[in-house]
Amino acid sequence: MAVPETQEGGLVGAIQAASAKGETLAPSDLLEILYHMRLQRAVEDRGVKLYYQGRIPGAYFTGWGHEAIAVGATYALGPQDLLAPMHRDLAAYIMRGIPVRRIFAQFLDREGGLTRGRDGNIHMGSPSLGVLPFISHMAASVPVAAGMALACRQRDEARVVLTFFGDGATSTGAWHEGVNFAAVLRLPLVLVLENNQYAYSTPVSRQTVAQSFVDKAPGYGIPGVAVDGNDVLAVFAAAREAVTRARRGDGPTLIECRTMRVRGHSEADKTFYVPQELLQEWAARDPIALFERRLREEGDLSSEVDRAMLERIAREVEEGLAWAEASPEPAPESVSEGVYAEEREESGRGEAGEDPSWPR
Amino acid sequence: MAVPETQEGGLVGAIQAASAKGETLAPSDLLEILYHMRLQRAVEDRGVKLYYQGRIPGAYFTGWGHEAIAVGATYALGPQDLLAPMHRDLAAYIMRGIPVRRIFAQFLDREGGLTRGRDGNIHMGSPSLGVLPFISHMAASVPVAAGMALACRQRDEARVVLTFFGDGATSTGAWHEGVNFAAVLRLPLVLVLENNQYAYSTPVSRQTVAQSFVDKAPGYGIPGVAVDGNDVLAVFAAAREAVTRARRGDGPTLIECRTMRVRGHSEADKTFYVPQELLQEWAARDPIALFERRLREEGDLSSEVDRAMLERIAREVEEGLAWAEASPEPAPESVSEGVYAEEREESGRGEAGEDPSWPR
Amino acid sequence: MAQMTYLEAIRDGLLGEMRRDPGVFVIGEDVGVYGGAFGVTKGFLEEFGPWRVIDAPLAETANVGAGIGAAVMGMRPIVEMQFADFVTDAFTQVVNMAAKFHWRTGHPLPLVIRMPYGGDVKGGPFHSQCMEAWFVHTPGLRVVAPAFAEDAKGLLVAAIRDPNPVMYFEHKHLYRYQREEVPEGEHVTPIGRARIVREGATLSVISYGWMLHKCLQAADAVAADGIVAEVLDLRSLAPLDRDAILGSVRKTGKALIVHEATRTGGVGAEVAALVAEEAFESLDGPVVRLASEDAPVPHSPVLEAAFQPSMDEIAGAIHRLAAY
Amino acid sequence: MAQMTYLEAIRDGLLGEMRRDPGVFVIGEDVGVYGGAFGVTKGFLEEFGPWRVIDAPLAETANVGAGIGAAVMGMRPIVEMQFADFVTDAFTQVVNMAAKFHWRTGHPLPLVIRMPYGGDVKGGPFHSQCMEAWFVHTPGLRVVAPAFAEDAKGLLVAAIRDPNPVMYFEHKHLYRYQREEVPEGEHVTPIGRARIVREGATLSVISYGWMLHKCLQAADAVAADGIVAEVLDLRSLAPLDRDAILGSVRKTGKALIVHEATRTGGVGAEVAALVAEEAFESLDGPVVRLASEDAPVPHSPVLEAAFQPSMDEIAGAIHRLAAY
Ligand SMILES: Cc1ncc(C[n+]2csc(CCOP(=O)(O)OP(=O)(O)O)c2C)c(N)n1
Ligand SMILES: Cc1ncc(C[n+]2csc(CCOP(=O)(O)OP(=O)(O)O)c2C)c(N)n1
Ligand SMILES: [Mg+2]
Ligand SMILES: [Mg+2]
Repeated sequence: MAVPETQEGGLVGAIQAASAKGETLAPSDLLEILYHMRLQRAVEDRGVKLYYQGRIPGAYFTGWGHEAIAVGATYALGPQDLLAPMHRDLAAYIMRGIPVRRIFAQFLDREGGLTRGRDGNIHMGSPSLGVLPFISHMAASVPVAAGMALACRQRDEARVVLTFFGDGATSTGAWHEGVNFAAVLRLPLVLVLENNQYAYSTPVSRQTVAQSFVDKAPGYGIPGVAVDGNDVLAVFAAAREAVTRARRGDGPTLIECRTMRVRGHSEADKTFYVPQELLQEWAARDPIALFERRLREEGDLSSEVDRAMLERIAREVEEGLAWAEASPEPAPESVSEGVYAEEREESGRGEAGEDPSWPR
Repeated sequence: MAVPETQEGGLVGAIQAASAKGETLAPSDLLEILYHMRLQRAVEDRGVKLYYQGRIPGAYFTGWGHEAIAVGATYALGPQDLLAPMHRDLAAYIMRGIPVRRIFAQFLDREGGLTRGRDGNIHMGSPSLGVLPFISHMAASVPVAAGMALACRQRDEARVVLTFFGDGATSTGAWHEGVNFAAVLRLPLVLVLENNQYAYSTPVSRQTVAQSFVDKAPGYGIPGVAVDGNDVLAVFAAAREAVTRARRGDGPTLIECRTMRVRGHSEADKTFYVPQELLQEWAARDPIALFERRLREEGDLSSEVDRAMLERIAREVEEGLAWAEASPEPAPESVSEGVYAEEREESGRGEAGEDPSWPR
Repeated sequence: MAQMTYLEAIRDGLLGEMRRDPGVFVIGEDVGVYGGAFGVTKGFLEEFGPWRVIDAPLAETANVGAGIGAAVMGMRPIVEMQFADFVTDAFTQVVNMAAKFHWRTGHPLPLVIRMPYGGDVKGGPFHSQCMEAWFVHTPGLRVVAPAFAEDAKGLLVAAIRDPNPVMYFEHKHLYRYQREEVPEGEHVTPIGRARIVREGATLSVISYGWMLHKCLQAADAVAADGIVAEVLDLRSLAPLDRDAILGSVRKTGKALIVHEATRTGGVGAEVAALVAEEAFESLDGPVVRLASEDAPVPHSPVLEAAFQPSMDEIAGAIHRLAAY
Repeated sequence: MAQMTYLEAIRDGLLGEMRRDPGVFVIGEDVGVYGGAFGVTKGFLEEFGPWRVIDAPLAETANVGAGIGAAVMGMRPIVEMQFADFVTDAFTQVVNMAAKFHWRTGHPLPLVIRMPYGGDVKGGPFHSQCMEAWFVHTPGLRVVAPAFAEDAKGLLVAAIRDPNPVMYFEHKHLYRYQREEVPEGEHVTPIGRARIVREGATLSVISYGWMLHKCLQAADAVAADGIVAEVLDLRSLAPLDRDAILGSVRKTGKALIVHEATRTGGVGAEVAALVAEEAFESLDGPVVRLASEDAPVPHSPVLEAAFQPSMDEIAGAIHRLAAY
């Protein structure tokens, strides 16, 4: 399979090529994209406050600065498509139908959380909404996402699976096996790399000495493209092309989104190991601010719409959190319930619109 | 790191480039190479007979047709270098100092085998001779070989590790992790792929849809080169270059040796799934016959030398087998001995010239 | 009823389910064109095509992971390990992704992993292992290990229909060694139920898999001395059939547990612990375990004979325990 | 002697061995610049340089495999898992490559895998697991699990000097919770020896790790009722100290085994089975196990409190067994 033209031009060429295609989006799409980016930020921002108030048990992770990737890529999916996200993609969960209130309940380990308090803030999902809950083991979702794509192929459903993973995750055997499996069987899978330059304290130079992650694609016989991960329209354009290719039956695409982890690995991490200049450079390229500026410049974001959107988000965050706070702690004795599914339980087909799984 | 020139020319160019460099070998080298190729064939041939006589317990595997890879690559190593072979490389074991008699004893599950009857015919080695015994799990040796190279680097020893693996093995996570680890730390490791077009019954098209395995190299930031795996001098030349590069501190190289598995996966496999033409095409390219013809044509193999070499090999095979047959069955109660090393046991440093480990 | 080998019974169960439910499919290395390393799926590719009989890359994490993904989507995947030993390459997927899935999400995960396991096949340390205990200690997995062709079929059908991940341990030595009458057509052996294969009152011999047959032979051998051993085939290892185990031991007062897996930390430990806690008052003797040596599985037949519990050793243990 | 936390004691042992033997090195994710996720190797990079304190890619199979390779060459690698849970990504290397190495080759394999394990750290199902039983059931591995800072140091030093692969389970909750006097300088706790932490005659309470401390509290709590519980800290799980276990139970006649790992198939099963077989004649009551529920480890503190054996439950079990 040929490598698409975007690769030859290098990173800059790729970004331009991809961004150019973003222009077919309607103004309402652009606002929806902004809304989701802002919503992720607002929910996580509230989460950070809760964390510092000691109200979130365990570690707390955000996708600060990764919103363009989460939203841009997910926006390229159709209603029946499927998602296997990771820990920097909160907006993706919401865009696929998971209510904010349940996310806050998840943060607070409440019964109303997607895992009923069983798993931590980032380990959630809803198989019945087509959102695979990920596990801690990095890249373990990749072969599973391939399997979801396999099921689509087996049943001749024109559905696509999109999965996110980090730069560190590419070093794992699970990543390699999953990507290769999907490539060999030409499955409808879109592979979105969030290259945020670090895996915890480990810089990318310890994960690969390839010139770019895109160089991995030809080794799997799939196209690869690099985009500016802070440019939501560039991410969207690349993802849309990859989704189209996948749906057409032409197999997976690797999209490397280049960004920077501008906060700690988790909120407990003070990132002393990251050069200050690097942090500043990327903080100045905040994907939400960049997109807002662009929308304002092009007249797509009036101050009324802007205000209304911010108010809506603030309200949704507060309502969601209030619901979550009212959700009870899980009942202690519930811990050993549901270790096994019962005889009569039937799998869904991952159709969007079904209810999240817990509670049934 | 740049991809070497040999890749650009494609397979044919690569073969020519590599073969050209083989010419610096002395006539005695050429004879030694032929000797080892013939010895592997003779030992395995005897093994096949034993197998059909029911004297080899379990499955029996040969490297028939892979001799140019085993011998060509191993011949590029220096005396203190290290090896992590697989199941088609019998000559490599012998070239690194493992006596034929112990290999036959291994075939027969005798006390004199390298594992004292504990492991099967292909799972042998000698850590103290610098030959890693492989395990069944394909590619599990690759990260271990990287670790052996790491130790060389840590101790500033100018030693190189060479490891073999199959086309099927490249699909495993272990392979990916091991190759990438060595690349990232720039370890002195030479990666020799025996692409024999099948993994058991599975054709290469189910292991990768890359245009060639060499395309995987840039994804790891290492050079990759493809050679004709039935041309022993081509393999040698590529390996020598890779060994030199590794010893110089420039890290791993991937060498794809293209060949064909002309016998069954094991001797129990009738290979009904391989097209007859493919088998015939490659049987006509037998690496030993090819090399013999070349040597004869260039006057490097007189009929006396030829005869003497064949007699020597026949004698070594029969003596080795006789020794093995005289070796006792392992004592039943020995099975639970040595599950743990004893306090006083010290590791060697993998220096060639030490005795094989069992018996101590 | 029809005479079938253990292997034919597996194949029969698989074939029936593939025909019954279009969601059922098999995936693994060499399962298609070749029909599986042991021939279990021979002819399947021709009948069901390449999307239900998938020749997979040499990549256990991918293959199990893909099975999980398909199961999430409502398919009923059966992933074949070429040898059970290779499941260690997919360990994260099995014990972390699959096992905890329902508990975390409330969503069923109907997955079967076929595990050709066990020794006496001249396979050596990497083609003979019995690792069922790892999975018994992993909440969320079901583990079954049939000893008879009938149960090989019945438990496979039950496993396929079960909404949970099931580790299906099929013993390679029994593939052709074991042959009996097996019900044709629909046949289900419920998961979680042991079976008294031989009734007796002197002591309870508890086993599964290949060793179960050695236990039966040993029970016959000691019958001449007036020892009437009850032999219990566990069949399911997770969940264990507590009632059957405790019922038998409460009746006989003595328990001998025999398995092929290595002794320390094997399933026998769990059974012994269960008996020592819950049937303590009925016990008339120590709870005895007989298992393989704590060592890797040796390749040499001479060594393997010493490694594994033998019929004579089992008979000896029965004698000693009966005389206690 | 110096006051040290459990974490400081690990660090102290590691530092001493790194200084003593140039072959000792550490490798793992974030162990260098960051000093390890829990700070165990803080400052090591500065002192020993990047070839003895190796910041590794996110690749457990590579990292453990590399450790094995270096050990084959006579180095003394210590591979840090960031959390023990991630060892499943390196399972083949641990149980197949490392564990069987000496038995197959006669060549020692001096490897330590540091396993930060256990719960009560709000870690949830993938950052809290206790999987020691898998490795106890794998011949060729040694398994240790210190409960005290002193043994955390002493067992780590012993593990580094041992010519075999050692799974070193360090409990994350104890890192800062546990603090005592620890010998400075050279200090070795021999592998394979349990320790009676509290002498008693009423019954034997056998435990290890974090639960050992709960057992001690429970033993104190029931002392008022005239129950003198003996508390045995196993310290090593493979090999188990059979003599210490059997000696204690033969003396007291009763055994309660407590661990944090899930109940079914846990190390407690092996201890119970050992007791039920070898100390049967001394038993004055059932062999009782108390362990975590057979479920994944929950994230919510409310759930985790219900999941894990509590001090009260242990005290209750002691009362019941004492009264038996
Ligand atoms: C297999 C595995 N090993 C180690 C960890 C511990 N860990 C959690 S996140 C992380 C870094 C992940 O980096 P990356 O994949 O780049 O994602 P990022 O957090 O940077 O978005 C590590 C090492 C893990 N989760 N899984
Ligand atoms: C992890 C793993 N899975 C499955 C197997 C079973 N198996 C043994 S050899 C083999 C094929 C190996 O193919 P390849 O790597 O191409 O080497 P070749 O035998 O062709 O030389 C398979 C699938 C194995 N050994 N290891
Ligand atoms: Mg990252
Ligand atoms: Mg091959």
